[in-house]
Amino acid sequence: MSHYYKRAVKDILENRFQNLVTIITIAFSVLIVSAFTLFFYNAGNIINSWKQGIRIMVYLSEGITKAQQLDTKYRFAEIPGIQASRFISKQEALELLKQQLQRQSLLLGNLKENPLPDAFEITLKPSSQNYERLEFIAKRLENLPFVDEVEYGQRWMQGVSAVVNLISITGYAFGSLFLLASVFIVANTIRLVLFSRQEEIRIMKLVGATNRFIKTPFYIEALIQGILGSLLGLIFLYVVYLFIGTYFKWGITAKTVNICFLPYDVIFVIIISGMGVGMIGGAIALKQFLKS
Amino acid sequence: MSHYYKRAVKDILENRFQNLVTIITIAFSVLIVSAFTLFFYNAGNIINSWKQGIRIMVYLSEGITKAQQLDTKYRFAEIPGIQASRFISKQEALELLKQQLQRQSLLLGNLKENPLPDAFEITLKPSSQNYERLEFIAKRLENLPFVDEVEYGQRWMQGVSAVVNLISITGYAFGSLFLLASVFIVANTIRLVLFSRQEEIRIMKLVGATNRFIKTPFYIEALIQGILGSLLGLIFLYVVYLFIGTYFKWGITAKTVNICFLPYDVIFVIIISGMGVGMIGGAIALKQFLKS
Amino acid sequence: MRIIKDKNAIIRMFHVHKRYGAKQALIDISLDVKKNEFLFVNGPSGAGKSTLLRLLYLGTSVSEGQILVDGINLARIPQSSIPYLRRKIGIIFQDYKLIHTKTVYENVALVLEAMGKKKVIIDKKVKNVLLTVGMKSRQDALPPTLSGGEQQRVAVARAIVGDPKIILADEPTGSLDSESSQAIMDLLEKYYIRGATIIIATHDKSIIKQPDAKVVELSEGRLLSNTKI
Amino acid sequence: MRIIKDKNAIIRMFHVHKRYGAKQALIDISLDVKKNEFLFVNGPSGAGKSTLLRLLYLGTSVSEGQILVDGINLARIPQSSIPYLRRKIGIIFQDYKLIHTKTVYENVALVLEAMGKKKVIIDKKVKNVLLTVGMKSRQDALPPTLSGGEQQRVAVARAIVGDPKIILADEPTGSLDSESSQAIMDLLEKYYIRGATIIIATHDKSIIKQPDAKVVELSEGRLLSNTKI
Ligand SMILES: Nc1ncnc2c1ncn2[C@@H]1O[C@H](COP(=O)(O)OP(=O)(O)OP(=O)(O)O)[C@@H](O)[C@H]1O
Ligand SMILES: Nc1ncnc2c1ncn2[C@@H]1O[C@H](COP(=O)(O)OP(=O)(O)OP(=O)(O)O)[C@@H](O)[C@H]1O
Ligand SMILES: [Mg+2]
Ligand SMILES: [Mg+2]
Repeated sequence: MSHYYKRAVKDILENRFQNLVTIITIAFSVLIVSAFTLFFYNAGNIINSWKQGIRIMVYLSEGITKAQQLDTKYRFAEIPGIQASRFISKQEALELLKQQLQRQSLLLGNLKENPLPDAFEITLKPSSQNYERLEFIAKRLENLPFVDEVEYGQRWMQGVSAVVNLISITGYAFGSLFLLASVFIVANTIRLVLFSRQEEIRIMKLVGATNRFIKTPFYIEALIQGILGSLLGLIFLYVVYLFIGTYFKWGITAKTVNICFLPYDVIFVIIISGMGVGMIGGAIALKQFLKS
Repeated sequence: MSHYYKRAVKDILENRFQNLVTIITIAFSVLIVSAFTLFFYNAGNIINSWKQGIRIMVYLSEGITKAQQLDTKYRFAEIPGIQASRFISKQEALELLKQQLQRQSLLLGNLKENPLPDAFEITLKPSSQNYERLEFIAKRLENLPFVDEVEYGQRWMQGVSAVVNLISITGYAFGSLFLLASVFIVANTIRLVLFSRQEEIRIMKLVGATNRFIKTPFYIEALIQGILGSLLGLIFLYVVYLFIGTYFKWGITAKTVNICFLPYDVIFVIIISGMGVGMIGGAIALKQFLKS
Repeated sequence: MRIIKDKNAIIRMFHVHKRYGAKQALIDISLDVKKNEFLFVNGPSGAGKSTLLRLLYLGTSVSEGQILVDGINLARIPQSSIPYLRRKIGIIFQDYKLIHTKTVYENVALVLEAMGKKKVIIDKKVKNVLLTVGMKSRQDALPPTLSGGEQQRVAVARAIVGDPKIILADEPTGSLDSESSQAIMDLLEKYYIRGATIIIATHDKSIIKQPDAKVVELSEGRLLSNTKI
Repeated sequence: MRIIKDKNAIIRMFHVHKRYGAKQALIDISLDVKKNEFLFVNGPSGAGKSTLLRLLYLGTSVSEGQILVDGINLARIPQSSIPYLRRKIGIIFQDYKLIHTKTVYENVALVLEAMGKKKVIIDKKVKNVLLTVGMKSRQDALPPTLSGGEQQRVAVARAIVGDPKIILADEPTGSLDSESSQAIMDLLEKYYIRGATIIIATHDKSIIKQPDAKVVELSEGRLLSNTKI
């Protein structure tokens, strides 16, 4: 085995130009796919933080007791999809409203009594954060005793839902496309390199080399190329990430959007995939050339 | 010239495998870059439609005359960056507020008189839709006579500004990356193909062929490959676009987000670039091989 | 057709035909080669000499007929056993077939590496055989930097380094002056004396000097004669 | 060093040395080849015959010394003029150097296409020359499907199709039986009679039959003799 390994390393050094092209092609392919992954990973995070904002207001009937209020809160547990509930008293609600109205809050200046009801603010589990579930949950909430009215930001929800759908469909579609493209490009680059080494392979067969003897070093080569290429691509991406990160922080200081690099497990998968694609590309080409 | 063209076509047919690899590599590269362009083209459109929402409210002093109000409107023209202004009377404003408050509008039920001021809603030119300009314009508006107060959605603006910045910086960074990667991949694929045809080139030189005689068919080949590859890539993208489009429309029926395909001039530029990249990649490789 | 087993024949060809498309390269060839025979296949350009050798190492397959090599029916041999067949056969190709990107040493060593021999043994054998063909001093050169005759000598070295039972030589002296030529023929004779079976395809009758050699004549794909000189 | 012009010499070599790295392939060669001369460069394997020819078509450049070909100093020729020099020279390479992916016809036609000749003229000339070397019937074959001798005949056809002033032939009959061999030599003689200058590198003295041929002997890079047979 160490003999095969030595032959592979020697081969890489002897065919430096072709190996370099292969490694850099893998690097760029990994770069494209992982850049895309990074983008959608962060976009996904941002979208999730928006989704957390999906909430239902449950307005309680006027003049209910503390016990009835608690009773209602317990009943929420029976409805699947609800993550948490928070009680908002009528006083709190008025304060919030005044804040929201900003300038127009002077309208509320001459109120004698607070006409707002007590309410619960309900947040949903991630799996229920879509329009259909939302409507269903709202219906069930409406039927609870002591509940006067249920409100949820219909139009806003539809808008966000649309954007989220668009982004995730586009993400999956383009992601698969880019992956497909990269796999194809890498596999074909390797085929092209092997194509130019057909004669060598043919001669080796003629002097009594088994397929295994011929293939193994190529596989080891593909493995090394895959690792080096993937690492190079990821390093390149990290540099770009740092650049965007600093530029971004420098430009504005919003805490609302937090970008971060790919987690370790994703990086690991990318490197393994790089290796896999190289080996599969090599395997297809070798099979083809070893036949003739 | 027609002779060169014939040789190029013959060459393509003779080296079908390598040409196919090149064309498909170009197609995938074009696909990656143009998919990205398409994504950001549409994202850009959506962001623009958000930005159109950037507006400044100018509240007028109480009890001004119609003439003073018109005078104010004329003065807006002196401030660069303002696109349009719309007068909103106090009655209109109250109606709007009631709509916005939805459920809480019962708070306004017992108002004896409308305490809201008359106002102008001002929209900005695209070039002025950033936070710095906004603040500057607001300052100038505040100093106009008959203007009581100026309001603009500060926090909201900062949020959008952040997202817009992030998306456009990421877009430019990844766009250039993908472009770079594609150019490199295509150029190297062509170099790899020419590498395997070095011997042929060398023999042609030995029997008295000029560099021009050797190069021209390769250039024509690269041109044809570039066109075919780009078209293939764009067609592939269009299919994906249609797929996303229908899936998207089927899933929800929001009119807020309108996606559309790349405009003709961009398509034209992409095809020209595909050709260009092929030719440049070929030129570099040929120069290298013709020297030795 | 029954194949008669012959303990003494290492190669048996029965009514072999070979067509390349419409071209009839070999027509109804029947030929036995005894163990430890020295056989010349003679004939003009395009007669089918290389094709005949090619059939023996499965460089191509017959269109009709049967071939036995060392008791193995070539029509029945599984794909995976072909390398083991080829290790019994040392081949000097007419166009040398050296790997251009590997040195002379590596080209020759490849045969033994493929057999899985140990590094020290490989090193000893390769250096020894390169010395025999007079190419020891150029062992680190790449084939394209060698003269035609030098390449041919490397091809000879590669064919004999594995101590094959059978040596197939396709114009082994075509690019060599008479002196180097004689040296190569002497070398092949040495392996013959050691017990190998040698088949040489050549258009050049002047290299046929072995008194006990058998000569067959090919002409336009047909076997003409079967004579001793 | 002054170069003496000689109206009759088409090739002049003055104290030419050629080194490949440490290897001295040619040592102090001075040689004049007259217009319309028939010259054999003879010598054993590795003597430097191919190297000598290679210098004449700028396949490689001298390490020392000067060469004039048809009045052109090869050291001064601009890169862009090399193709025009090569069109004056027909070369039969020792390893044929046929393009494997082009047919026999295309390989030969290439020379004329590069010269910018018309299609009808090319067609006539190519078919004619393929007929002369006996390869007309294989004109659509790819070189790897040809026998060694057939490839060599295609190489000869390509060398003469452009009616060159000078023909350089490196072992032009190495893969050919004596009959085909003689045919090729006769062909070269025909061009000689028409006025071409012929230089043949060979290790095989038996092909030297021309009564008025000049023979020079190379040995380990040195010019030994300068004799007529
Ligand atoms: N792969 C092939 N496809 C088509 N025809 C072929 C192929 N290989 C050989 N031939 C033809 O078969 C005939 C015999 O070829 P072969 O190489 O056996 O001749 P040969 O006797 O070795 O000749 P030479 O002395 O010139 O090498 C030739 O006419 C050749 O063109
Ligand atoms: N490119 C090269 N690099 C290094 N050495 C070379 C190169 N080309 C030729 N040589 C060496 O120079 C010497 C002369 O080579 P050349 O090809 O001229 O010999 P030759 O006379 O043609 O021999 P043959 O009859 O075998 O073809 C040989 O020893 C050869 O190994
Ligand atoms: Mg042959
Ligand atoms: Mg030579």
